[in-house]
Amino acid sequence: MRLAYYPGCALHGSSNDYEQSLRACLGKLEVEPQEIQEWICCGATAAHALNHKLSIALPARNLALAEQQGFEDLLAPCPMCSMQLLKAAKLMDEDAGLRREISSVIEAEASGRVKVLNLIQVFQRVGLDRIKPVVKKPLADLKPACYYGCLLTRPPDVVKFDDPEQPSSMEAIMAVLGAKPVDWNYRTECCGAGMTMAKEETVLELSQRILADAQQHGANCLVTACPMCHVNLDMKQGDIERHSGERFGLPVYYLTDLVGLALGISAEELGIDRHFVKKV
Amino acid sequence: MSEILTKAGLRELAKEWNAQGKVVAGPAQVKPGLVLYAPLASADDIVWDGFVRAANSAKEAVFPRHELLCRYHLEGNRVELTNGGAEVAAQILLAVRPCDAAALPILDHVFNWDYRDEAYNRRREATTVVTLACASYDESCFCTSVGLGPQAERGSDVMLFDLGDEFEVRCLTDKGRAIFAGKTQTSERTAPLSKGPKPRFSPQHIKQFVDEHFTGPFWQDETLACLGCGACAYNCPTCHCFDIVDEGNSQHGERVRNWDSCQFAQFTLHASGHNPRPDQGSRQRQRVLHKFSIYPEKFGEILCTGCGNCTRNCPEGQGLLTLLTGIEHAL
Amino acid sequence: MSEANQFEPKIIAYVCNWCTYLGADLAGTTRLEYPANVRIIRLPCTGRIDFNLLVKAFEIGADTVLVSGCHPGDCHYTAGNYHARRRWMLFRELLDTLGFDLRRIYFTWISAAEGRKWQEEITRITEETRKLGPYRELYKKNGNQNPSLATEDESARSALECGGLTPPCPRQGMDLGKEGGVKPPHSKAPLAQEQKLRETCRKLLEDGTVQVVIGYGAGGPVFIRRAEDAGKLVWNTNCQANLATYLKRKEIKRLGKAAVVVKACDERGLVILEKESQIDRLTLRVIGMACDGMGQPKCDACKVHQPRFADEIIGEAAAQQPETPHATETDALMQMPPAERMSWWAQEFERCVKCYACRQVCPLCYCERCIADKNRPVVIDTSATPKGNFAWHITRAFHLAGRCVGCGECTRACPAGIPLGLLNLTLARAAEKHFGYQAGMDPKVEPLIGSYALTDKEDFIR
Amino acid sequence: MSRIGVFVCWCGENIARTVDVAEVASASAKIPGVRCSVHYKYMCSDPGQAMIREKIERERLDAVVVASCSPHMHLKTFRKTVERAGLNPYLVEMANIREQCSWVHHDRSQATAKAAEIIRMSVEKVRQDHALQPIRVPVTRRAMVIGGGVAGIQAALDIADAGYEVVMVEREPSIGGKMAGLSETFPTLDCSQCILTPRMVEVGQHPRIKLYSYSEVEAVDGFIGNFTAKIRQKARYVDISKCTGCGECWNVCPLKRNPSEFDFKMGMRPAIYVPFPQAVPARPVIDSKTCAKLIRNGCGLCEKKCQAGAINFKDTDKVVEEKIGAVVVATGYQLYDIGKQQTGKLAGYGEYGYGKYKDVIDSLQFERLVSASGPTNGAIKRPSDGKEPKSVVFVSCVGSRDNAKGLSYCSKICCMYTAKHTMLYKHKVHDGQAHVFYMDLRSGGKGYEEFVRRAIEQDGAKYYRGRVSKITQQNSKLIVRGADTLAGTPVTIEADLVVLAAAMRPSPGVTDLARMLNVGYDEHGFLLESHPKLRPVETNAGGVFICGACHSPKDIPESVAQASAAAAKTQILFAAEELTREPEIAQINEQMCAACFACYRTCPYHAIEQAEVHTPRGVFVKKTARVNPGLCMGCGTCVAVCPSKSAELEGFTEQEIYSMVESLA
Repeated sequence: MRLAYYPGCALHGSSNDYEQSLRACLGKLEVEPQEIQEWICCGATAAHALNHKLSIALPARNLALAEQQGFEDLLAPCPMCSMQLLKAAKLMDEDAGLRREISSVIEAEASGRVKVLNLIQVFQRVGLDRIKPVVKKPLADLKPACYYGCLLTRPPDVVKFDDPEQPSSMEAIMAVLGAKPVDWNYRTECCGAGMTMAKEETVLELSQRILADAQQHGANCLVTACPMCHVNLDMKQGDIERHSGERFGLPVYYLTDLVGLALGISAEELGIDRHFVKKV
Repeated sequence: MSEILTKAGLRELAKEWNAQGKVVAGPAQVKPGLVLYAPLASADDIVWDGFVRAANSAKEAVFPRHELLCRYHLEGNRVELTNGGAEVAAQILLAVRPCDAAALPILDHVFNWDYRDEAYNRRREATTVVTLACASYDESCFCTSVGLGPQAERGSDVMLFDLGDEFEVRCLTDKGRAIFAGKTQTSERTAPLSKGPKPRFSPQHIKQFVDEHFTGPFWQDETLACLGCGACAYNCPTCHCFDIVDEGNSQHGERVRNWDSCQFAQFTLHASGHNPRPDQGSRQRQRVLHKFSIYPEKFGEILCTGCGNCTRNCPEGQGLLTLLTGIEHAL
Repeated sequence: MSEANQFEPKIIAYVCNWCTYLGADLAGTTRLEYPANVRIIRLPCTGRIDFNLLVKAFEIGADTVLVSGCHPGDCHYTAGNYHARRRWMLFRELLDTLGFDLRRIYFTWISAAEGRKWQEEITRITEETRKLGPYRELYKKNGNQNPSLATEDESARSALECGGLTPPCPRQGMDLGKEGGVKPPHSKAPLAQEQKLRETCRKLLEDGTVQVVIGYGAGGPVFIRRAEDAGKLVWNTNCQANLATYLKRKEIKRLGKAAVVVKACDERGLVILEKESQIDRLTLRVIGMACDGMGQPKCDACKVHQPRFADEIIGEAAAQQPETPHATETDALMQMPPAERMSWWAQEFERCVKCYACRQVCPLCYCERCIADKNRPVVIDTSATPKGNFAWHITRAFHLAGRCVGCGECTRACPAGIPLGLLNLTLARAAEKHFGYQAGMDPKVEPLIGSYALTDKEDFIR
Repeated sequence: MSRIGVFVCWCGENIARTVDVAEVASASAKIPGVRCSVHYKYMCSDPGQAMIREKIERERLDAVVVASCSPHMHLKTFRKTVERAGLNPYLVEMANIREQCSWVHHDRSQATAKAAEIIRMSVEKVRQDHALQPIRVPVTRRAMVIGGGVAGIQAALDIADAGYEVVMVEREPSIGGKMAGLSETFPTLDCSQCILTPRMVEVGQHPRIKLYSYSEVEAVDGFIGNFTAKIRQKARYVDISKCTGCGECWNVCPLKRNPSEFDFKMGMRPAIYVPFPQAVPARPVIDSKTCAKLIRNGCGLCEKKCQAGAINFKDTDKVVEEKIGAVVVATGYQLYDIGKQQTGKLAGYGEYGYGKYKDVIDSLQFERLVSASGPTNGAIKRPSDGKEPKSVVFVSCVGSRDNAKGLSYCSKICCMYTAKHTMLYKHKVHDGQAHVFYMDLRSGGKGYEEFVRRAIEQDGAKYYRGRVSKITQQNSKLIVRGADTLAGTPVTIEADLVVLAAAMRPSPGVTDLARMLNVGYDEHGFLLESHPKLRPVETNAGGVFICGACHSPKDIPESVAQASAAAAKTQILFAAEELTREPEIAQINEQMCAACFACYRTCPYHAIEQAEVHTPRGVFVKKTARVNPGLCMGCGTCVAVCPSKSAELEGFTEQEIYSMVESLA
């Protein structure tokens, strides 16, 4: 399966381990994500707060590029990015005038042909029934708490993915890998990413809740599909423990990590060894 | 020996007539592809050739589609009537076709036989007919089948024959002579005879058939395509049915005369709701019957000059000729 | 003193019995004075106020007409004013195209409590009409050479006074490129289609599916009743007539179960006819012919070329179809100032002799008794005068509002070459503009007239 | 009409001051067809009316124009006047020369001229007027009440007590509706069943009420006064005529653990059951989906046990017909489905974990929980572990007033019953704490505000103005996270039980019923009244009335009041054997009608039918539109849309209107 790949800032920066894992994992499933030429910022950070038009124009440009480069599907592994792209597409679908205006601004047209996918949807594309047979190392001892974060399923009318409040698509994948996902509460809670720079205590408190709830419900690790969440839950886990005085030691995996492991890819290839919280 | 007048000369003459307060009417182009008889602001507007005949008929000049007969005014129990007939300016019908001209004497019968129709005759007397002999015909023309032809003189006061740059002028009546007196030169040139279309049916056959086949499936079967509009009758030089209505309110108004057509479903509808001619078959039969049997019996003339306007104007390309040739075959 | 000041306008007000009439009563009981120019005609509901009444008001010399009823939501009959509002939206567009002076037509909502508003509106309307002066432009053509036109009331029979013949419109008049009665040249017949057509019909007649096939023959419409005659059917650019119109004729109904040959445009008409329960689609056999146009002006407003609902579809229409020029003509017409527009139409209509070919060829004109043929009351003068002709063409066009499928038969049939289709097109465009409605395109959509939406716009109503 | 009388009134000075009545009268005398034209001080006075009658007789007048005030003022008066003189009352026209002339103009000459024209218009109209006879429609004096909830019960009893027969149709095995399941009712806290069950029994025993329980209305044809209803009696598998309601059957039934509909799944019932002890009829029904006999021809114990031999496993649906003259719709409500993702606009509230967490329940389930006759006999035990909840969170506006996920409207009763719930809870769990999240407190109504204050002040319910964002589970606790917008702080409460006040929606299938009855309904499916102020229980379908929550969310007192109103309307209709209506209605010239049915689509009252014309021998001639004189209200919208004017409106015929207009030429 050939699809456009929009890394966004995260996967080329702080979370390049995510990209490594993603390429390794998807490669195994004959999915070849091809990076969009000359992609630009998705507009998630400052733009959508400061300039509405800009926050549409930026993602629109990326969509247009993908279209020009002849793609039909676009994978944006960062939920923030995919939400931005979907939002732009939606607004332009609803308002032809806006589409015209934006097109003139970005000097390219995003006709709305390109379909934006998040990571989970890519696996659904591949087909869980096709993944099952190729699982080499079932993750039998793994009790992951599937963490969707705030953006994967929200805003529902934009992303139109899974149940916004009680999602279950990641659990389905885990089950296929032989793992035993736990039923817990904080699937879609906020990890505080927005406050990372501004007010770190908030991040620590919010993330702490997530880790705590996962632990209480018997999880022995977390799995996520969002670079931001990963940063907060993995990199900051030490700070969180210091801040709350609780001990978690919960490894935090990218969805692709676990799929990859199950498919028999080594932790190193997947870049798991670069995570902060190591497997106990 | 003949009398001739250059085209330029005739145009000048027409201008004179206009100047004398006469109305000059003739074929004028209304829009591309549509030529109608119409009063002309100047003789320059007239179209001499490039068409077979006008889409309407010259009868309008003497029998307008709408005519005021009188005005009424009621007050209490008193009724006042004032005659509507305004003075009619002398009019010259210029370059009408023989099939139009021939229709006028035919119409004269019906407007004069038992009662002299003021409105009609007022206009008729004020009218001089200057006919232009036909130089061409099309598949709808059938004048020769009803005893007329491209050069038939019937009903004309003057006949014009196109000689290219000039006209041969044959004045047939004093009316005609009056308007051309001293305007023409004598010449050697005379117009050649032209035959026109070859006859398509014989009027006798038609009369015989309609008299014998009042009933029978023919009429139904042959008229299925007729939609019952008045396009044929209203553009026919000889059709002359009319309807008299009052327009106004209970206090004052006008009594007017409007064209009517036997092809309309309401034409013979009784107040009771009964309609002696319930379908298009019987209405078409009536039309043929009237033109080829009743009228001839009454006035000794066929009520048709073979102009073919009925066919040309029919939205579905039907018309008398279709029916008449059909009859010819049926026999 | 300018002439406008002595001039006393004649204003006719059609009002509903429950709101505006009572509002006017209230103005009386509270002694609110207003000019005495208005004549009130009481009807139960604005829903009852027919467009013909507006036309009639102008005919009898009204300078201004007011239509007024209950505010939306207040209708005594719950929805009458909504139905009325929708009709007015469309009717105004028609009047505009015809060059009526829309400043002389007022629509208001005045409730039983708004005596004050009634007073204000009538005062305003009277004043504005005074400024406008008497409605002289109504049905008038300017630049008319005919001397007898000078006298106002005589205009009705203008040219007739000089011998019944109608003056031609001046050469510089708008050229609609109409080929008069002349048919377009016989194009090379799409033989394959013709063969298939004959075959199909032969079968239908042989196995007795139908008793008659309504189709095109060399000399116009034919009604094939024997399989061996199927060969008489033709398919070429002379197949202009909309044969659906024959389905309404008793003479044809008598022939038994029918199959009808239609082009995509004609087919749209069938959709309407079915919605209006005029045909039984179960018994009727429809043979749809793909068509790339039959030439001008017939196909000017054409949107469809490939039949969609027919039982048999024969042929494949070219994917690319030329843009329809009609729109530009209407636009050109709408460029003129209203008075000029009316003058243009007056000139066109003056040639109308009321032969009703336009009505007879229209598949959607199927009334048992056309309103034009009714005489109690005479809604439309039978006379072919400007008055009578305008009344007729307004009525014909508006009775087709939201129904006309633009088959262009009216224009084609008119012996006087009047571009009647333009009027229908105006309404079709209005329907699309205001309601996104296209007649005969989607069998599921509710007919435009007879339904309404609370959201119908009413910016023209005060 | 050629012998018309014109009677110009001075109205004392009111008209005569500005209008020269003498001149107007003499001008009118000149109008063709006018036999006499007189003026007089007060036409409406006895001598004035006497004068009109006397003229009618002496001048043999066949039509009359009274030029005076507005027809809304005196038309009826003068119709009576001429009637007494033997003239048809519809041959009178009034020329309104007071309200619309003398009172609004000062210029005497202008006013006089206008008056003359107004009279001329009226003369032209009366000239065309037809003599009309009032319309009479026979009435079947028998009502059908659809829905056996408190509204339906009230309506049925009122109508029956007034002496008319009533057919009541109830979908469930017993009447009683939602109210039968309620614990206590606000603001008086009297036991719901204590006040309702006697009424239910009354219905069950009333000689004039025919009860179809466990039945549904399948079709309704006809029109006001003359309906025929098809009622489907669902197979009950128990012959109620034989059954004594002894209860042996449901005692022996082995399949006892089926969630009880009546208890909203809070309790269990056998496969053969009566929904609740006080059910009417107190006869069981077999649930075909669970009964072993009906599924796999096993068991059959109940049949063996039944002395009366009332069990009939061969039972099938029966469709019966009932002739009735009026319909009262009282189909009530259902709750917004909180849990699952719903189709369409309604999104559901996944974040509240309803359906996921056992201890998150809706308000009706809580009613059963606190009801003395409920599954816990009134002891408040939470579903998950049967423990007594010490802390309960009540969330109002779940689905109401929420354009994003729910419904735009306010469900009106939730504020009140939530307050009630907190009280009932406190009264039973003294050491418990009730928390309430609300948007606004809407407690309009007699004693309502005081009631809410009691909940807060005496029973110490904690109220937070704000929404709940998420409910999660921690061990055995429900963690409710919300906001207190007044304090401006987030609130987190560890609760043992959460009660969601779900929005009220019309009962399922009500829109189908509405279409059956030609009753309109709004975007939410609530039935539309004919006029929001003046005809609140009537609908645009003549003879169909509405009451209770099928019209809009309302509480018991309102529903009952509205039910009585609907009953009153029904009685008015039944008061006479014939329904008499004004003859100024539409009619179709069936000969001319082209059957395009534009009128049929347009008529706001569905008064036009698609009919067929047949010869006396019954041969089909043509289709035609036909006006049902029982339904037509005379708006004339059909006339305007009829291209051939085959539709006419008596009293405002084309001929009449055009004559008026043309008289102004």
